[in-house]
Amino acid sequence: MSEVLFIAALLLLLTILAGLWRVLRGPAPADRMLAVQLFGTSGVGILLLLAEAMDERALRDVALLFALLAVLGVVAFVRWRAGAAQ
Amino acid sequence: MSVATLLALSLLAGGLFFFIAGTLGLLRFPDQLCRIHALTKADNVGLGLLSGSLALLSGSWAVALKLLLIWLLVMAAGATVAQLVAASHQAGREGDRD
Amino acid sequence: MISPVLLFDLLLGLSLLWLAWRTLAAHTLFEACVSFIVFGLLMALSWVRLDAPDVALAEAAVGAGLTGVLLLGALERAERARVEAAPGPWWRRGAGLSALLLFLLLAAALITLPPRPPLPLQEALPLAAAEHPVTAVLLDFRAWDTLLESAVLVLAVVAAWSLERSVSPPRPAPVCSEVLRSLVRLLLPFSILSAGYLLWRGGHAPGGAFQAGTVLAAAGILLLLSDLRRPFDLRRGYWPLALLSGLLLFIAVALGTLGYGGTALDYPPGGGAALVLLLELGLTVTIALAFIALFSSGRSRGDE
Amino acid sequence: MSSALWFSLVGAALVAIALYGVFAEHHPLRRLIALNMMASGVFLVLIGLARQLPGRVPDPVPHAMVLTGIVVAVSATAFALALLRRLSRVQQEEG
Repeated sequence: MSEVLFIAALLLLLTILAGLWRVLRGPAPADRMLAVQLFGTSGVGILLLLAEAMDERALRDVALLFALLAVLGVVAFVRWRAGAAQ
Repeated sequence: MSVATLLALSLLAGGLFFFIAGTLGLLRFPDQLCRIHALTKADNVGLGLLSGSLALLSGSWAVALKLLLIWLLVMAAGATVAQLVAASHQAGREGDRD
Repeated sequence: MISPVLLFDLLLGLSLLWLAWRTLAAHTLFEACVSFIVFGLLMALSWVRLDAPDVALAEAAVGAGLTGVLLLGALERAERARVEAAPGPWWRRGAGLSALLLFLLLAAALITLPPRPPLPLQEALPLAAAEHPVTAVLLDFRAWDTLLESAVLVLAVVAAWSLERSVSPPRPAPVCSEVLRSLVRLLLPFSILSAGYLLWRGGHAPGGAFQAGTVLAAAGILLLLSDLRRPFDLRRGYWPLALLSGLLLFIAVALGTLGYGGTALDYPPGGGAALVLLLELGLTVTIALAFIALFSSGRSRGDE
Repeated sequence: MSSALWFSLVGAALVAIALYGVFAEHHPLRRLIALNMMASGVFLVLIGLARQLPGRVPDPVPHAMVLTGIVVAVSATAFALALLRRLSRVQQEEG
């Protein structure tokens, strides 16, 4: 079973990389920030898969922190945009 | 293979499908805020199916509850972030910095 | 066939390197910051693969949360900073060559490292004041290091404060969206709950003061960013005392144990667990407040 | 090759890439990011070495050191950013 979970995690990592390639080639700043949010979701998915595959329950706490704090960067970004627009 | 495992595997496959579909969308349609807005939703569905699958696999109520909590948090954050960034995009459209 | 586990690790490592390169080669400062935030996310996954859940927890809070906020917060100012001219091609070539040399040296050292014998630490662990090995190292075996670390934190805050203009009224914040506020209202109790949970778990499982402190700090910064709380001056009232609490508690415990048993920070038998919990509590408060202070310094009107 | 050794080597490469960045970049913020990256590389080497112990349990001492290191690195970064703000302000006043 853990092999299957690792393959799933590998696929999610690949989706992050594919998305990253797109993002780094440069749409507008807002798109980039949204994409970071999207990677956060995939990161949570990978952590949950690894928690089951590696039988390490602390990883679910890591995923919880990701979910709680993912919004921080975006909020800072929005404030930066607001400050720069003034 | 038990019914629960089979169900878990199909949920996992469904979750992965949504993640991959979202990424393909990101690759195919760049530059459009509304697309990515829709993509975050695809991701959230993907994470939901994934959590369901893992909850079945772990077979523990405590784990299932924690997975549900994480999923709800991610969805709340995702919705808010999409709204915030869209608003900031709207406001900053005239003088984009990049 | 290569196993999926190995493939995952290979891909993760390669993407770290690629992202590092992209961060340095980014065209705009904003791009560099965003790449670095994603880099932090992948670092957290690497800690997981190296069986370091404690570090992964701290990285999730710091790398994916705090560092991004700090960098993006400084971006507006940094973009306006005048910089010296770009170094010439020969300088770049020299830098590249020395970087390559450094890598080769490090890699050779890592590959030829002889296998290490098991640590004597394993035998001492049952005697420690905390069940979880990392917590035992941090707050028992090497408690001195942690004492000095809390001193470093306080020092960083004092140094950042000294760079600021003196009395300046807080900058009126731009109006923030109601959606964000309701999210923060939702996230805040969860953050505080998670911090408490991590602190409590630290004694016997991954978690502890570092992780709890950074989560609390992130929650506080979110509170400030969403304008739910007016910016407050941590230099006034009882705040400095709270900021110092970790350091002061540490010094008090060190002096107490010195008087009791003759060796500073050598806990009396039976009392170790309680003292460690007390120290962790103080350390959590110090870490959280120090990060909030570092984040909000330089954000008042006189500075902008 | 074990995963631990692989991640240690990645850490070493990160240190080297970041070293190049510190010398070849000219904007202070980029240098700061490069320094942070170097710290990550060093941490990766340390944790990789901790994993190479015989037996399944990694050595907790490097873990504790890295935890301390992460906190100190963030406070150093925040202080450097405060310095950067001050620098930009002084430049602005000089005109």
